Amino acid sequence: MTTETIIWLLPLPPLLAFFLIVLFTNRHKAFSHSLAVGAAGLSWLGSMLVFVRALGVPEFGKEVFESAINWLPTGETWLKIGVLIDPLSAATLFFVAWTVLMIFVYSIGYHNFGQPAGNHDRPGLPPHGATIQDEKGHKHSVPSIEPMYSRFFAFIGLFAFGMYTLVVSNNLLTFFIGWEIMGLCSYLLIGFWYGKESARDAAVKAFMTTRVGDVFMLLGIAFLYSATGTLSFREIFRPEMLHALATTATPFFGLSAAGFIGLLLFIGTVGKSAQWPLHVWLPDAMEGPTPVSAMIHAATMVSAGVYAVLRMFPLITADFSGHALTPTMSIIAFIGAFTALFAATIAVAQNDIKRVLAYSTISQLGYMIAALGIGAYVAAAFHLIAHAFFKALLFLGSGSVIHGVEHGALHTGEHLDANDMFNMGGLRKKMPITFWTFLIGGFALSGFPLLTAGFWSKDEILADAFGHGHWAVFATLAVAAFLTAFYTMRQVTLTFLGEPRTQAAEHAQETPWTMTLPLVVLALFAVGYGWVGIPEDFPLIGGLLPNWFHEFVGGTLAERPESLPFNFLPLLTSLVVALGGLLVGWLVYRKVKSPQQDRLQIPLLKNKYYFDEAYDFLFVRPAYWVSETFTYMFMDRAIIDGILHTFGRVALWLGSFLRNYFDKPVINEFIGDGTGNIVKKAGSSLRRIQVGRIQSYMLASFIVVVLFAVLYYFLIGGV
Amino acid sequence: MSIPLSWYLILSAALFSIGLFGVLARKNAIAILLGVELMLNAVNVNLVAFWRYLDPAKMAGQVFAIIVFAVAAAEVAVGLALIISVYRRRKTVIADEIDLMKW
Amino acid sequence: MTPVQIIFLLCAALILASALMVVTTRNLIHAALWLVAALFGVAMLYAILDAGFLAVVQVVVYIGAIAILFIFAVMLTRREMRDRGPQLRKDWWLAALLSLLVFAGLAFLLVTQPGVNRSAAVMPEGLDTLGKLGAALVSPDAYVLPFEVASVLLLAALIGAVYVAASKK
Amino acid sequence: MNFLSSHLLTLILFFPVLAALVILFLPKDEVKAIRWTALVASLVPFGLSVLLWMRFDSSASGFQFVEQYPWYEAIHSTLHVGVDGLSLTMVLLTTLLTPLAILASFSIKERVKAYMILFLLLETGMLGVFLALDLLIFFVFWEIGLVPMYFLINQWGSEKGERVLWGKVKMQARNYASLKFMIYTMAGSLGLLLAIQMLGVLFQTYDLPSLYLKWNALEGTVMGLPVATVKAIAFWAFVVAFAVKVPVWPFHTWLPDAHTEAPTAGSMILAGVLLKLGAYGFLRLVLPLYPAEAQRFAGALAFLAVMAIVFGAFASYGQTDFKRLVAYSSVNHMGIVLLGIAAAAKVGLNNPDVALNLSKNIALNGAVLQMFNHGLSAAGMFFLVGVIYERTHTRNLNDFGGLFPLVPIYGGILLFTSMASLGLPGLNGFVSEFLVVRGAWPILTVYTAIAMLGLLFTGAYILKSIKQVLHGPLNEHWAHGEHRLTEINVREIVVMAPLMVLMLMIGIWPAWILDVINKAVMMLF
Repeated sequence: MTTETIIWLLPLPPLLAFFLIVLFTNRHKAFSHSLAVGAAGLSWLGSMLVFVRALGVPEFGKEVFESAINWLPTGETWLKIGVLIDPLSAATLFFVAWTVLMIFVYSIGYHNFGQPAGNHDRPGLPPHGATIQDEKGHKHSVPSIEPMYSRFFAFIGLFAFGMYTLVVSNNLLTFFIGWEIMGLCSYLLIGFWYGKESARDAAVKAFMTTRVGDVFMLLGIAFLYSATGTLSFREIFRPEMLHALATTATPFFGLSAAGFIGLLLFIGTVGKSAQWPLHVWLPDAMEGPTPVSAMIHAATMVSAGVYAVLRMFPLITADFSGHALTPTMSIIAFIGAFTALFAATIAVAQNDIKRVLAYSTISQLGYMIAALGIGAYVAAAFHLIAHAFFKALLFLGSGSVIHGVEHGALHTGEHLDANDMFNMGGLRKKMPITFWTFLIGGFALSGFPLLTAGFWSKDEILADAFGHGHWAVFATLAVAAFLTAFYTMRQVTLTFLGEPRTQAAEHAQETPWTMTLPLVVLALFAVGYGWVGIPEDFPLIGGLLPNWFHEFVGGTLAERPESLPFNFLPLLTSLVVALGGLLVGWLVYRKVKSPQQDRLQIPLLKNKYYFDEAYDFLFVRPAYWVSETFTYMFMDRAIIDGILHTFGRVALWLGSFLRNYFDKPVINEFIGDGTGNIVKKAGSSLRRIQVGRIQSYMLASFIVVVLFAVLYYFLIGGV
Repeated sequence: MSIPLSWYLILSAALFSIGLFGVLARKNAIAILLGVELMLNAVNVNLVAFWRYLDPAKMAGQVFAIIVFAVAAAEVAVGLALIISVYRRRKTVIADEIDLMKW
Repeated sequence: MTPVQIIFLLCAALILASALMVVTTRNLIHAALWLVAALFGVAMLYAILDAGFLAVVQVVVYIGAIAILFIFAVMLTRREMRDRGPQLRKDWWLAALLSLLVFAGLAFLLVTQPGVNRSAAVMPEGLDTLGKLGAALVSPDAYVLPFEVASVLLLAALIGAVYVAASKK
Repeated sequence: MNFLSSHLLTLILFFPVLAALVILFLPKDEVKAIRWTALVASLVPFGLSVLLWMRFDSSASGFQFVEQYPWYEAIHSTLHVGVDGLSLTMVLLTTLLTPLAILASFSIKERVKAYMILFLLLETGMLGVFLALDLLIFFVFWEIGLVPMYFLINQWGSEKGERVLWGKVKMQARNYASLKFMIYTMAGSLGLLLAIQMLGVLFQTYDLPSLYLKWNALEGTVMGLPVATVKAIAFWAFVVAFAVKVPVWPFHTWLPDAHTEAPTAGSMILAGVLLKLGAYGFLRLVLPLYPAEAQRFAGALAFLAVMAIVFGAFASYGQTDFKRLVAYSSVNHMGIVLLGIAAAAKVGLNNPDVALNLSKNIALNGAVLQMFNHGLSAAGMFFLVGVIYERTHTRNLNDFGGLFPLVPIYGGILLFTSMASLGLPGLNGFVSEFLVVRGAWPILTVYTAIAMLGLLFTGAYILKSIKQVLHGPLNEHWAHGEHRLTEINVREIVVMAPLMVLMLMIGIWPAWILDVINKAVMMLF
């Protein structure tokens, strides 16, 4: 098979799995997950194949795998769609394939495959556990299998399809298709346990918030398409096209066409990658099952947002000279940096193990966006992939923790929030694999020096910001990095270290291999991945391994970005913030036993700066009001229908006026009834002559005949 | 044949008038029919007389007379049947009492 | 006054007298019988007029069939008749007046017509009136259509009479 | 075969009437026979339209399969029918939806005979509008379509509900709805009739192809008025008639009422086809006959379109009645059609600017495809609302909740159709919406941008309906006993299946239909 064919086929297995599960195997759980995992495996295999073949191409980036077909007829021309693998998408494909496959495998264990069906479980709610009797007649509570097991695999299959489509697209249209399909899937999966009010609301919130970004993105696509006549990335990124776009002025805020389109597309990313101010949906998205969180936060959706900016990077930076940031880039850098810090501060005060991670995701994405905003293309891509690995690891790890605690809770019969870190503690002994992998993930997130991927990627971003003199961005990101290390250590300490604080934590159990295996695999990447991107001139170890990533992904751009000269200050900064944060975190939370002792539970942070409330007040309620009261009741019912009814009333009034004052008196009574009355009177008086006697009639008629005959004879004369 | 045509005609006019009187003045429906028969005969007399006096070679007069016979027969048959039928229902043959069509 | 004239006048007297009896006598049976007499007189007139066939038909059909029919009808409805008073309606005088008027008018018209006193046309030699009558009735050039219509009429009347007179349950 | 090919259009057009005649002579108690006769009879025009589609030569210009018969010679009107890519698409939609709607009405139990006859007559009425190449014929069929619909709403509409008109004056809801529908459309088309008469009197013909030429070449004065004034007046007469039908904001309020009260199949056809008559009128008559006026007033049209999109979405979001919600979504979706048409009007005929012409072309492609797509998805949505209404006898969204576990198949289908209606990429709605947005953006930038607000709320109301019906805490009322909700049955799945297949097909591979539309649009405008 040619590489192009394989690329075309890459997204299809998960889609097929989706249809097969929905149409045929939805009642059979084992078949369903086999189909889904098999499909993910097939796509993984294809992705690896493509990746390896891409590695084999010298000067990949000039030479790419691309193929396109006609899709939409538009006048004389066709809008083409197609697939494209260039270095950026090859690298993305790599991490997507791995994380997706791992998440699929993990889901089998997470949804308790092999366990009995629950006693009171019903679709739409998480499984509550089942009671079984062993041989001795003892009753045990054990986890029960997810009632909508097959459906879950169908949905994540579709999700994976969306992501693969997006990655292999050579054009914005199919890119957008994958983008939106993921939006749907996130909606379906966040609301997977739709029996829960919170899950339902979160699902709608996620879809609507990201859709805000999407409609802007759609406009951007429309603009781009009408400005260039094509949606294919490589055609748009031709220098003369970019130049034309950069020099075309638009009437909007004095931006060039390139800048404005870039901004519109970036707003799509703001929605999808949960950047401030559209970040509100992501923490709530934790309502979905944990594999979904991992899927959204690492493998697919939010990565897609950053990937979009990466993809459109040449366009966004079309009028970037290399020194002063363009307005669009400034906005991007500001939003990214602000989000990075802003989300990190919230994460500090969260007690839900997944919510901490959710805010950390927002924060890390802000990192990448900020990096892109200052033009650090490779660094952002590097961090994107590193983040995907360790964040998938962390989410799956947290899922494993929750699962373990829930197991314990079932055992002891406690009713507690299995997500709350204050209900945990001391799990390192109960769940060693989970602990060590989680620790690796946490260290990678914090940027633990040298060993972890997070260090190298984060360091590169900081170095870039420093090197190009973006001090504000640098400082903000450094503070954010400190907070990141701090809350990560807080999380690790509260969860795994110390002594168990509840019975459930006491009885927590390590999770099955289907869950731990993905953790281990991802942990390997969280460590080893960083080594492919060590700067050449890093002290001591620089140059031991070639800076392959920079070479490879940098090749995507027309002009390969230059490596920055090494500087100690940013390195020192990242060392200090990472280690300092970790240390402070451990020191502070070592002894904390309950939320009351936690001095960072500030209401402002705990309530996420009241953004939800503010949005509710500013947008949601007005929307209700505009919809129900203004548009429907006032405008349609009262005004428009009122006008119509007025017509009706006038007609009715006119009608009854005519009836009462013209028809009734004049036509009916005078002309109509009048004539009738005359006829009636005449009739009733004349009817007397109708005596009913035949002979009288004959007599009368003969008299008349005779009279006429006589008259005839005398008047007309003769016969 | 020295009888003038006018004799026949006057006779038939007289017969006709008598029949007419019967039709108009008799109470009994059967009697009315009798009057009608008289009138028909008056006509027939006329027809035959005209045939004989005008052009005996043309048979129109006689043919008409025969058709009048036929009509008279039909009329009597139906008329009497009606009278009997009415009589069965209303026990009367008085024409004035058969007055359902009265106002 | 020729003998034929005398015979004619006798016949006329018979006819008119009988006819008057028909319309005036109280007893309906008598009236029917007087009708027979009148019809007989008419038959004689036919004979005088050289219409022998018609004279015979008059006797057979009218007297033999129709008059008998009347008698039957009278008998069938007669029970009611006996006790009833006058057989004439109250306004019989009006009818009489009218009849007289009609007669007067007709007579007046007749006598003022020119040629009304003509005598009979000459019978052509060897004229077969009977044969010609028969031929005229069935000849397509002559009166076959009226003849057939008359037969249909008779048939219809027959059926109608049976239907109407048949007692229903 | 010869007869078939030379009379294909008249066969398609009048076969339903024939079938209605046949049904007229069936005894009225043979309900089953009547239903099946109607279904089979409505499948015949569908088969013929598929044949038509296959025989149609999309690259030839002008009208094809033209038939012309004398009709009203005294005023030079002929029964002139023909198709191009535009009408072909609509004919296919009509003949596809009618059998489905008839199949959907198998659950009708009262006066089945009259119902089916009306339905078949309705089909002829709609097809006639799409096929007519004679203005008078066009108008005749235009009005014919009203009558059966009036009775369908009035007689078979939902029995419950009252509408307060003013003060204490009330009306039964279905009477109100049918009356509003009828009077509104009739009133709207009065001007159309007058304008058509004027054209007929002026040119001594009602024949559309020749009117295109003559009317546009007209100069000087007409009836003592300058041609421009006359044309402007006639333009608005046409526009109002079609705008009521589309319906364009603010002429739209009959639509939620009519849709809500109509029987399920009636709503399907009403939304699926009847609304397209208006948009088709714009494309077939307004744009070709009044290019200059359309260009002049394109801004106003775009404004109305955007109002429809935005307020349609808002109003839809504000509903608690499931069916009314879907009904308002039609306002929203048809607004997108009108936006595409307005964009095309703004560019005008024979614009020298190549890029603008391309945008116009794309916008029109999108508009026509959106008509087709909306036919599919709106019909599907109304049907699904009907399915659940038949089982629960309520349309109030607050009465449902958590039905997904009870009716997983129904839920899946509803989800799928909703997503198509929402314009999820990969399904049909997206393709047309994208085309319209793409086409309209360079021409009517600001309007397009504002329209996005409507697109956003499209998501909101769709999600609202899903949340209220499928998700949410299970309303125990529907879970047990006699009220237990039953799963969608095979007949209903059969109704939905072709729609869903088409939605997916157009979403993934739109070229098969868009190619025909594209060529037609290029040749027409």
